[in-house]
Amino acid sequence: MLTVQTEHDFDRGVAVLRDQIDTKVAAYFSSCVHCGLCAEACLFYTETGDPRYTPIYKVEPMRRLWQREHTFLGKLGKALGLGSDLTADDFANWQEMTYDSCTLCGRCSMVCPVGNDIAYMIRRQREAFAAAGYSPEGLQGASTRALEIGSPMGVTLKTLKAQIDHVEEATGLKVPLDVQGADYMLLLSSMEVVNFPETIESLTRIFESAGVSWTLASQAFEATNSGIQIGDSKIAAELVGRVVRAAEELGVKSVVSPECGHAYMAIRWDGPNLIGRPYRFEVVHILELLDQLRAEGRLKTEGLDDRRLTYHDPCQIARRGGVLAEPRNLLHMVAPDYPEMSDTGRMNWCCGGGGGVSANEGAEDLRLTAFKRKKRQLEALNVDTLVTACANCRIVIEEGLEHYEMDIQVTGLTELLAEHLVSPHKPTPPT
Amino acid sequence: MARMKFFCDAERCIECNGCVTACKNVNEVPWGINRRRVVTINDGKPGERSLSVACMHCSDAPCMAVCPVDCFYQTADGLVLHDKDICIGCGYCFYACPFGAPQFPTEGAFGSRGKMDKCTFCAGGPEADGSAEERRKYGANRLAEGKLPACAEMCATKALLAGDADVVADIYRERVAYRGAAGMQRGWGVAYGKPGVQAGKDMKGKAAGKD
Amino acid sequence: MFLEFVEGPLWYASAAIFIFGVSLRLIEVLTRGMPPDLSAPRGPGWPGALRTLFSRSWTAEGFTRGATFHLVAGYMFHIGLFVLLLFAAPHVVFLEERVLGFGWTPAPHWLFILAADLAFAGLALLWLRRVMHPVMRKISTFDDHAAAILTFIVMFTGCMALLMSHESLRAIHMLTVCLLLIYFPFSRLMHAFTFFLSRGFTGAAMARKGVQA
Amino acid sequence: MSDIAAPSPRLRYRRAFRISVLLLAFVLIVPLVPYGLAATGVQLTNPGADLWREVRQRVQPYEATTQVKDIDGAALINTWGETWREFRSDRLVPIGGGILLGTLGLIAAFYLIRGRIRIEGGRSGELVPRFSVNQRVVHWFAAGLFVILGLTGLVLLYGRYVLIPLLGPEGFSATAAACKEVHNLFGPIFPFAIVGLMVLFGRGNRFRWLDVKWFIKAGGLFGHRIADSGYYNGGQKTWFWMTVLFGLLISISGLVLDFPLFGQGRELMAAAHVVHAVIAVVFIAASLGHIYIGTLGMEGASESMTRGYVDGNWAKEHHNLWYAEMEKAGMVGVDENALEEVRRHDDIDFRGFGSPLPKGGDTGH
Repeated sequence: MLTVQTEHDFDRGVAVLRDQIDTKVAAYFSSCVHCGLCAEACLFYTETGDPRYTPIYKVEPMRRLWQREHTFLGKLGKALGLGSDLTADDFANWQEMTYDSCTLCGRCSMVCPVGNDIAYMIRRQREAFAAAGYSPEGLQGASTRALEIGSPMGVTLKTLKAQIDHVEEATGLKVPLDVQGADYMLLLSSMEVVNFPETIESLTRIFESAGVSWTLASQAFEATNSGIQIGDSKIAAELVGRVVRAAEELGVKSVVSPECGHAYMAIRWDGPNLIGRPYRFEVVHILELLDQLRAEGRLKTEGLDDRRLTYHDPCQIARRGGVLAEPRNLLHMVAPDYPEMSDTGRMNWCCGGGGGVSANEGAEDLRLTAFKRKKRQLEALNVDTLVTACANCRIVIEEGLEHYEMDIQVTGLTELLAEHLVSPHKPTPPT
Repeated sequence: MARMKFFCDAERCIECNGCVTACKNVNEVPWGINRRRVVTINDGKPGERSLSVACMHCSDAPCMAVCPVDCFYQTADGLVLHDKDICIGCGYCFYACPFGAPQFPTEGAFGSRGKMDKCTFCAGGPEADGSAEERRKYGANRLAEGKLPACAEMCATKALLAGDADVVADIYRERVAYRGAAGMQRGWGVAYGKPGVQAGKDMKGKAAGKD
Repeated sequence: MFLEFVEGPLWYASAAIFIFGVSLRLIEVLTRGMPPDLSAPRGPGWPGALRTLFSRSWTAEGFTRGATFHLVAGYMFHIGLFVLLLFAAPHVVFLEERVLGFGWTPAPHWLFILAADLAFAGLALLWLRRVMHPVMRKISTFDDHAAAILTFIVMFTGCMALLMSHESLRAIHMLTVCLLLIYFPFSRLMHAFTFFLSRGFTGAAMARKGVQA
Repeated sequence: MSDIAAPSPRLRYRRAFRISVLLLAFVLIVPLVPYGLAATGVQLTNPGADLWREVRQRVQPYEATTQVKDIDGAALINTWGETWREFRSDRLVPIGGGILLGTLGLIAAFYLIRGRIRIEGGRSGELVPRFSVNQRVVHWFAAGLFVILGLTGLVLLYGRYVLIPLLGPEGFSATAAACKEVHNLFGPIFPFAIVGLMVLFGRGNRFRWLDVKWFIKAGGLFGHRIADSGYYNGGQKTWFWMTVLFGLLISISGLVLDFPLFGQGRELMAAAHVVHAVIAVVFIAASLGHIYIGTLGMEGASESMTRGYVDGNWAKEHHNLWYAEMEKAGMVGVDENALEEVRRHDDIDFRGFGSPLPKGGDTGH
C-alpha cells in the first residue's frame, strides 16, 4: 500500500536525489553560468526582491550533489575531504524554496539564456524532498486523501452524485455516468465538484447541444494529481493509473482533462511516462475539445459579452501544456476584441498558487505577496471580469482579489460559453 | 677619439636623392622607413636649395633625454645609437628630435608603433660588430670596416660630408672661403650647440684637396 | 628557455587535458541517461530544439527590461573574445604554425582594438555585476569568480605581450593560456559546449507540447 | 668700304698688347679678390643667407618639399621638439613627482592630525540606500580602469628613474612594453566609463549656494561641526565635475597619441602629450584624496560603494538634508530585500539613473 512520506528520512532523500540527476539535469547544471536572469522571470523574486527566490538557487541542494558527485573538482574535493556534503539542514532550509516559492510555472525556463528548464529541475528535486519527508503538510495531507479517499479534497463519489442530481434538476438533462463505449470520458477536479459545480452544469449543456457522446467514470472522476505537486512519482503513477484503468474499461476514445492546470500536465504529458506505457486512448483538454466543436460548427453561441474581460493563461495548460490558441478562439466567439494582459500566452505570469502552493498553508503570505504581479497586470487593463481555465487559478485569484479588495469577477471559460450557448437549454440566468 | 659628424652643403646638393637610395640599399631598411631624406626649399624658385637630412647625432641628444626606457647611448665617436631590444616604440624621441630622424614601422603589432629605427651613421648597434643579429636589426656597420657612411660616399657632388668633425669643418671652411659665403652650417648650430664657423677665421686648410 | 617549456611540453600537456577533459565531461553528461518521452507529442521535437538553439540568443518577448545589462555586456564580451581568439594576428600565426597547419586573414588593426576593448569591458562589467547584484552575488560560486578572473588574466597578459618583442611577456601569456585550458573542462566554462545540449533538450521538450521556447 | 685713312699697323699692335695685358691681369687678379677680402674680414652677402637664418631661427616662411612620404618629412627643423623636451624633462618629471609625493604627504599628515573621521553617533544599524547596483558597477568599472591606466602611465613617466635601477634595462624594457600596450589598449575604454559616470551620477550634482557654505566650513573636515549637505556635498560635486572635465580631456588627448594613423603631426602629438600628462598628474593626485576619504579616512563611507547602503547615523552626520528626505520617503531602516522591491516598483528611481532620491526630489536647495 502506497503511503506519503511524512517522517524525515534524509538518507532516502539523498538517494532519490542522486537518481534524479539525468542527462538533462547534468547538462543544465554544467551550462548554468549563474547569470541570475531567471530571477527576473520569477514572480516570487520580483515581488519580494529576495534573492533566495532566484529559481536556479532553489535547486541548490541538487546542484551541490551534482557538483560533488559528477564534476572532477567536486569528486576531488570529496576525496580530499574538502567542501561539505549535503546535510539534513540543507533539506530543511530548502523546503521553502522547493515548495512554497515555486509554482512550477516554468516562466524561468523560458528566459534562461543557456536554455535550462529550471521548472523541470525543481520538479525533480521535489521527488527527493517528498521521499525524505521534507514536504509541506498541506500537500502530504492532500496526497494521503487522494490515495485513500480518491480526491485531495476528500470528495467522494457520494458528493459527486449529489452534485449530479443538482445539475440534472437545474438542467433537466441526464448526466451520463459509466457509459460503456462513450467517445469522451470527462474528468473533474474536486475543486470544481465542490466550489464550482456550475462547470459541470455548463459542460452538460454544451455537450448536449453539441451532441457529444460523453460520460463520467465513477471509478475515476478525479482529475487532480497531488503526486505531481508533492513530487512523488509513485503516487502520481497510482492516481494516473486509476484514470487509465477506468478509461480502458469503459473503452472510451478520449479522456477529457477539465479546467485544471496540473491535472492536464499529469494526465496528458507525465501520465504515460509515469505508468511506463503509452495510452490506448487520446487525452484532450476540455478547451481543445470545445475549440474542435467550434470549428465543426457544433458549438454555437449567441450575443457578445458586454463585460470588460480578459483571459488568464493557466501555466500548465498554456506555457507547459501548449493549449494557447484554443481559449482565444473560443473567447473571441463572445468577446471579439478583449484586451490581452501585458505578459500573456507562453510568457504569462502565474497566479502564484500553482504547483501545490495553494494547498500549502505555510506559503499563504508569500502567495499573496506574489499575487501583486497579477494585481498590477489586471489594474493596467482595469477589467471587471477575468476569464480563466483552471479551477485552482480561479480560487487563488479570487482569494488574491479579495485580499487586495479588488472588484473583479473570475469565471471559467466553459461557464462563460455556456451562458451564451444557443440551445433550448438556457442556463438559469445569473441572479 | 674622433667626433663623427654629418654636414650637408646646400650650395652643392642637387637633390639627386643618391644618399637616400644608398642608405636604403646598404641598410636594407624596411618599406616606409626613411633614415635619410632630402628636403628642397623654395623648389623651382630663385634661391632654391636642397639639404640631405638624417640623424645629426647631437651632442646633447633630445631623444636620449626623453626616452622613457633609456635605450639610447652615445659612442666614443659621439654617435647617438639605440638598443632595439630595449625600445618600446613610444614615439617620444620622434616628438623631441629637431630633425625628424626617428622612424617607426607603421604596422608594428596591430599598428601600434613598432620599434624605432634611425640613421646609425652606418655604425650598427649594440650587438657585436658585423654580427648577423646587428645587420638584421640596424643594417650595415661600415664604420667597423673602416668605411664612412654610404650616403656620404655616394654623394656625387660631395655636398654631403661625413666623418671627423675637424676634417669636415676644414673642407667646408675652404669651400666657404672660396665661395665667399657667410657661414651656413645649417643644422650645426642646432645639433652641436656651437655657433656656425665664421668664414675668415684661421685659414690653414689642412684638409685642402681632400675634396 | 622558460618559453620553450611553456610553448612546448606544457602547451601540449594542457591542450591534451583540455580535449580529454571536455570529452570526459560531455560523456559524463550524456551517459546519465534520459528515458524516452512516451506521451503523444503535438509535433516533432527536433525543430524546436533547433529553434531554441537560436531563440535563446536573444531575450524572450517582453523580457528585455530585466535582461538588457546581460544582453549588452554579454554580447560585448563574447563577440570580442571570439574575434580576439580567432582573428588576432599572432593567434592566427600560432594556430597556423602550431595547430592547424593553415591560416587565414587576421583582423585589421581597428577591428582588433575594438574587439579587445569590447571583450575587456564586457567581462569586467559582467563580473562587477556578479559582485554587486544581490541575486548574482547570492548564486555565484567560487568557480564563477575563478573562471571570470582567469579569463581576464589571460586576456590581460595577451594585451601585455602585444608588442611581440619580449619573450618573457609571451611566455607569461602562454602560461596563463595553459592554465585556462587545464581549468576549462572542470569549470563553469564548460557551458561553451553544453549550452547546445541544454537549449536543445528544452526546445525539443517544449516543441513536443506545441510551445515555442 | 670708306676711304678714311686706317691707323698705322704699329698703333694697332700696341692697342692689342695693352688689351691683352689688362685681360691677363684681370684673369690673374680677380680670383684673388675673395681671398683678399676674406683676409680683411669683409663679408659678402650670400643669396641664401636670409633663408638659412630663418631656417635656423625656426621661423618657417619657406616652403619645403621632399620625396619622402612622411607627415613631417618636409619640415627641416621640428620647432616644437626642444620646448617639449624641456617641458618633459625639466618640468613634468620633477614638478609632477613633487605634486604626487606632496599629496601623499599631506594626506598622511591629515591622517595623523585629524585621524579617522568616525561616525560620532556610532552605528545606528539602520540602513539607508545610497548607490544602486548600476551606479556601483559603473563606479568600479571606471575606478579599475583609472588604476590600470594610472599605474601604467606612471611607470612610463618615472620608470626610467625608479624602476631601471631595480629591474635593470632589459627587465624594465619588458615592463614598459607591457605597460605601454596595456595603456594604449585600455585607454580607449576610458571615455565610455566617463560617460557612464556622467549618466549615472549626474543627477544631484549641480552646484548650489549650499555648497559654497559647505566650502566655507571646509566641509567640517577640521572643526567637528559638520556642514549641511544634500545627497552630494561640495567636495563630492567638485570631484564629479573634475572627473568629467579631466576624464574627457585626458581621453581626447590620449586618443590623439594612441592612434598616429590619422595624419596628426609631431607638434599636435607633443601638445596632446602635454595636456595628457598635466591632467594625469593632477587627476591622480586628486584621486588619492578621493580614495583616502572614501576608505581609511572616514568610517562608514566605503559601504556606500560596496554594499550600496550606508548607516543611518553616517547619513545624518555627512548628508543631513538627504537623510531627512530619505526619512520622509520612508527609505530609512528598511532591509535589503525590501529595498530591492522598492527599486523595482515604487516611484523612487533606483535603476539606471539610480540615485536613491525621491522622484524629482533634488537635494539641498
